[in-house]
Amino acid sequence: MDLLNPTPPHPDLRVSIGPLSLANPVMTASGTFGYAQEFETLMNLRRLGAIIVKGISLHPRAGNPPPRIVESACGMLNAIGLQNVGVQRFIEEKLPYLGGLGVPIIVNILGDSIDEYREITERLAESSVVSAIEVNISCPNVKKGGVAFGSDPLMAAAVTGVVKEKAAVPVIVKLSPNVTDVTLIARAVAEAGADAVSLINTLIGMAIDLKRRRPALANVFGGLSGPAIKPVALRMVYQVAKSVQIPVIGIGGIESAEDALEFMLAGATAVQIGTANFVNPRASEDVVDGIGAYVIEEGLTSIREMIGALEIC
Amino acid sequence: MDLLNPTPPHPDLRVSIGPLSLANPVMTASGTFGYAQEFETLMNLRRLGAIIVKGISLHPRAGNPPPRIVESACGMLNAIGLQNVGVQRFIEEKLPYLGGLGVPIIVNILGDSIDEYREITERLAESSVVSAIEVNISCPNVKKGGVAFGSDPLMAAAVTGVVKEKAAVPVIVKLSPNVTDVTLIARAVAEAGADAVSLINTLIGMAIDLKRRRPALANVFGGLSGPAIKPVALRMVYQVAKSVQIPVIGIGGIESAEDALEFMLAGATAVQIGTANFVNPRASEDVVDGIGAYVIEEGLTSIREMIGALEIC
Amino acid sequence: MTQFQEKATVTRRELLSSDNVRLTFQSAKIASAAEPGQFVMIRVGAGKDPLLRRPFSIHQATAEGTLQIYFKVVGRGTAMLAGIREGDEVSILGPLGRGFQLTDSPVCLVGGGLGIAPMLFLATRLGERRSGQIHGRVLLGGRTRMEVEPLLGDFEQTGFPVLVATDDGSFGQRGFVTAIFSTLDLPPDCTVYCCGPEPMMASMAVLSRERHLHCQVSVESAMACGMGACLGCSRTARNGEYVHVCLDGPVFDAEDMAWTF
Amino acid sequence: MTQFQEKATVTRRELLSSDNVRLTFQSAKIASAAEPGQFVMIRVGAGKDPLLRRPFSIHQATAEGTLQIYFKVVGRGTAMLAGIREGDEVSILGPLGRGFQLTDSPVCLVGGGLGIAPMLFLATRLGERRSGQIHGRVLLGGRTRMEVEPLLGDFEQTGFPVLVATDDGSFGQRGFVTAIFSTLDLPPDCTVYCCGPEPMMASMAVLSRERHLHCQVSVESAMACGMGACLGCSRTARNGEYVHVCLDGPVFDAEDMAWTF
Ligand SMILES: Cc1cc2nc3c(=O)[nH]c(=O)nc-3n(C[C@H](O)[C@H](O)[C@H](O)COP(=O)(O)OP(=O)(O)OC[C@H]3O[C@@H](n4cnc5c(N)ncnc54)[C@H](O)[C@@H]3O)c2cc1C
Ligand SMILES: Cc1cc2nc3c(=O)[nH]c(=O)nc-3n(C[C@H](O)[C@H](O)[C@H](O)COP(=O)(O)OP(=O)(O)OC[C@H]3O[C@@H](n4cnc5c(N)ncnc54)[C@H](O)[C@@H]3O)c2cc1C
Ligand SMILES: Cc1cc2nc3c(=O)[nH]c(=O)nc-3n(C[C@H](O)[C@H](O)[C@H](O)COP(=O)(O)O)c2cc1C
Ligand SMILES: Cc1cc2nc3c(=O)[nH]c(=O)nc-3n(C[C@H](O)[C@H](O)[C@H](O)COP(=O)(O)O)c2cc1C
Ligand code: FES
Ligand code: FES
Repeated sequence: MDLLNPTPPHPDLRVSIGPLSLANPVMTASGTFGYAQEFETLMNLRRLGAIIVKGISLHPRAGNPPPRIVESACGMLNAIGLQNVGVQRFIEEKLPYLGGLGVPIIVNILGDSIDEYREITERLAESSVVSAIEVNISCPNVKKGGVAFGSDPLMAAAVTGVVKEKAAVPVIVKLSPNVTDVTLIARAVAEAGADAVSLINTLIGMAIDLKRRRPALANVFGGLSGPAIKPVALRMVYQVAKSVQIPVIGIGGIESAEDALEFMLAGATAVQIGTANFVNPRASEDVVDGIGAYVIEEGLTSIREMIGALEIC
Repeated sequence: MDLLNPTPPHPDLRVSIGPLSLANPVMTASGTFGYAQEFETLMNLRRLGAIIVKGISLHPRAGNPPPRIVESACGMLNAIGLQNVGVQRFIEEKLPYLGGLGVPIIVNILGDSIDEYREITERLAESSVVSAIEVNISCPNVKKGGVAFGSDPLMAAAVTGVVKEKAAVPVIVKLSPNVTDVTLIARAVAEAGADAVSLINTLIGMAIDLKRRRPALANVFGGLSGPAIKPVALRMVYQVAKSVQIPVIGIGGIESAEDALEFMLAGATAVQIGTANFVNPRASEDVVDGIGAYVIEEGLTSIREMIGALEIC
Repeated sequence: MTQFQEKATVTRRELLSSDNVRLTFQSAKIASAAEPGQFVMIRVGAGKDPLLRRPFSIHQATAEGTLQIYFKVVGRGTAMLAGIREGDEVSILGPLGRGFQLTDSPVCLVGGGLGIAPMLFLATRLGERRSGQIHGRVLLGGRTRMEVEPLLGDFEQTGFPVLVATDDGSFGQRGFVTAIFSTLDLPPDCTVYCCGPEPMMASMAVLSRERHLHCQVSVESAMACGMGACLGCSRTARNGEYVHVCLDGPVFDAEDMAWTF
Repeated sequence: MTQFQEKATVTRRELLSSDNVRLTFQSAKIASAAEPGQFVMIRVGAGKDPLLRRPFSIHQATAEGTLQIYFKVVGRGTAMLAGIREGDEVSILGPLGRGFQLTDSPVCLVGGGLGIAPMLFLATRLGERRSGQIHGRVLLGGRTRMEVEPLLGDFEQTGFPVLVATDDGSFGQRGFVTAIFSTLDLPPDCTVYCCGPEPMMASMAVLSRERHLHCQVSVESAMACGMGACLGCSRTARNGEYVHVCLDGPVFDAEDMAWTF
């Protein structure tokens, strides 16, 4: 080794989500990163721990009528209505590009019925590019499916069961925060075989256009995301990490390495960057840089030392 | 009438919370306005629709250890732990001053058991200064009582029943947002005889001090308030106003007349100003001014025209 | 299509009227990649509130790296941006979206209110293609003199004759710019470019169709990302499907959009 | 006790070191009502984030309405405040809290780091009471020269002799200001006034008790309202009960507080 020009220290940022090994704990949250290609000229996609794509359903969905988004204090509401190209076109048009990135690709799926979840999982099982499936049981935007699966432990377990049965890869279940006790749902899906849980999805909210005396969103309700929800997300991640044995992935208002590290202290093994991608398209890479620098500055042997390292007096 | 100097128009801002008539729909939220006297040199207390005082328990409470508050994005977390002087000292030391203001005084109460709620209501029934009771079944800060009463429809109804039985004045039940379906609780307390519901109390959240690797609050969890939670509050007020016949009082992130008017469009008969009192101690009076100006500018015959006037296409 | 997130320095701040501001940035990468009709997303403050970037049409851009936006103060974000000082830095994302299709045939550019913004860059590029031989006109409309006059000189420099209408008649012809358009004698191969308030664009779509003229409009919608990632900026197309303003637009064929009157 | 919410104009902005800023406001009502040891709550921005006001000790105040604060940039709020320009307006709430009890007996003022802030106003008032006959001293401590030197002249004007210690010895004696205090010969009726980092105040509490001197300290805590409305600013007293810094303090008898070492 050249002592005058030592190679820069390589922080050990590796984490495991069940059987899935990641180079670092930073993922992009579903629905906030398109199909990744949108960001290719703005950041280095290969630096990511994993990429989670926009939620995919069995059939294409047109989504909700506009307006679909509105800003709120330190946050935004969205009612995209799960617009997506459907699993078939996703596999044909999007997966080949994603497969070439050399980064684990996690496919977020949603369905209106248990059968749909099963069928979409079967279709994805044929692809070798998919590293894991994230099951959205929590999206508040469509009337059928979403809300019901995510707020009832039995239904949540049922969905988990069928996806797990058909999936060739690890299954992450994404939890809704719009429940009285999120640990009940987390325990139910863990018992049903989930390899990990991710949380939180958006809080159900609403905005009003005073001038027009109408809801600001055509859908009336929308999902609240961004820094505004971070305290709720952090609380739920902490509660769930204490209640289940499987890895927890923290989501909600994460903008910086500091935010990400707080979620890891609370018990998250990995994190997802959502709304921050809109504000700073390089946000996820910045978080990777930041936690690497932290590991070096603090002299940690690995980022894994941070997971659940919160001290309670 | 002097045509050259017409008296300025007096907007009709009166609203009724069940049997209680208010000069205007603006109240101060419990725990954010002390016992009102703190604000006397900073605003005109007599302009308020009603004053709601810090939550009172049967016995004095010391509250939680510090730190009790921490800021978050567009909001704050508090874990005051319901520190209060207890009903006896409240009646002796605080009520006389409040009684002299000529503004309806609403006492926010809390208890660890049904018996405590009953007893404190009996004590307050002796006072002629109390215009209404607001029952806090939702405070997330103490282990006993709070959470359980507010998240279970049967318990919520039971508390409402005993308070209603003993109260000499209208009873408002204050709902927690930390539930899967807030309309279930609202309907339960309405059936149990509540004269009105108010919502939302704080969302349960958490913050972490990365440097110390500890929770930022000694209590670990705290209640999230401020502009950050407004979309959630607005959504729940809209849902509850559609589900019950009794008046709904909107709370959550209200800082301006525009915010207040949005809650009224969503179905609120009145509103409460909370965290905004800390940022601008005159906030509640500013809201009274602002909605008065709005009624005049829009040529409304009364502010009551706004209640639930949201148009859904 | 390469996009950049650039820290750009404000080199000039012009208050063109009480509400309307023009900012000039040094933004080498974005300016040199920009095409007329494209837009940028700008962070208006350093904090978390307002959270989202704000979209602005590219008002002017040069290969040397000068980028301009021209905007009206309508809310918190634009107020913060208007308060910026020369020498300050802002984060700009761009160039974004699909711009105007340029043509060598005759053209008619119609800008109303703040819809004037993208027309200057467009007129400049179209003028350059035509050097000397100008077949076209620029129509500018505003509520009042101050919404148009400060920009007149810049438009005249592009070589196109400029016609003006104001609602209050304080400058140019009294009335809507669409009225001028209706009286113009335009060749059948004339391309119409339009940006302005919704009702104006809706009228221009109808007027152009009646005259069998190809009309391109630059439309708006609420946006979060500006780059196709959120799917928030949808608008309803004529066939009932949703298009995304940041990706499929902001410039569309007027024929392809659904208009409400 | 009357308090005011006042729109105050920044009349002077002094960068006393790379991190430390002194702002002078014209704030007629608050300045003329202020007492040494009291504080103000300042809105650092116009938006919703950061949401809460920030507390600052009153560094100096005059009957003519001049109000000063002296602060260190430690986070977002103080960074925003440091970026303010002369002529800008901010909303100030004050004067708040219970200040120092003034005395005519001998005094010893001890300020460490940003704890120097309230000592200037205190020294000024104590100096005025004593006109000519000074029985007292001011001790100032900082990490390095730039934390103390820029304020030295102002303290000397109060008439008190000033002794200085810096951690790195770049100005005055090397070491902690508490070391100077230990070596001083103080009369038994001397009142000690202290403000600084927690460990320093804890030491001063012990050192004062050992010498049977009455010590008043100005402490901090997280605050939302600054006026007794939120009950958020609690601290644990020696007897285990909670006191509220904004209402019962920020100045307390050192004896009454619980100190952690
Ligand atoms: C592709 C595109 C290009 C644009 N180009 C320009 C331009 O060149 N010059 C210019 O002045 N403006 C332009 N706009 C509009 C500009 O983005 C908005 O005026 C700005 O985002 C408002 O921000 P704000 O924080 O000041 O207002 P807010 O506080 O967010 O809102 C204030 C008011 O403005 C309305 N508003 C908010 N966003 C928009 C929007 N996107 N379109 C219309 N109304 C809106 C709101 O409904 C509200 O009534 C463009 C918009 C788009 C989508
Ligand atoms: C009564 C009182 C008087 C004060 N007087 C002065 C003064 O004269 N000069 C001065 O420079 N500062 C003073 N402070 C401290 C000052 O209020 C904080 O430095 C300021 O609020 C930090 O705001 P921020 O947004 O920059 O930091 P934040 O971004 O809120 O926090 C940044 C860092 O500062 C710490 N911090 C935040 N608030 C406080 C606080 N209240 N006390 C200590 N650390 C804090 C945080 O833990 C964090 O590590 C006083 C505090 C109180 C309670
Ligand atoms: C515009 C938008 C679209 C989203 N679409 C999806 C989706 O398709 N599937 C899903 O599970 N979550 C979706 N989410 C939720 C995010 O993945 C994330 O859980 C949430 O936004 C909270 O994280 P944040 O605060 O970092 O944005 C969406 C969020 C936004 C803002
Ligand atoms: C510091 C603080 C103390 C509070 N104390 C009480 C209380 O004693 N009883 C109660 O019912 N709600 C209490 N609340 C909740 C508020 O009354 C209100 O419901 C909540 O803060 C949401 O409104 P806001 O966003 O306008 O603050 C408290 C809130 C804060 C911030
Ligand atoms: S603004 Fe996000 S997809 Fe268009
Ligand atoms: S800061 Fe609110 S009571 Fe002290």
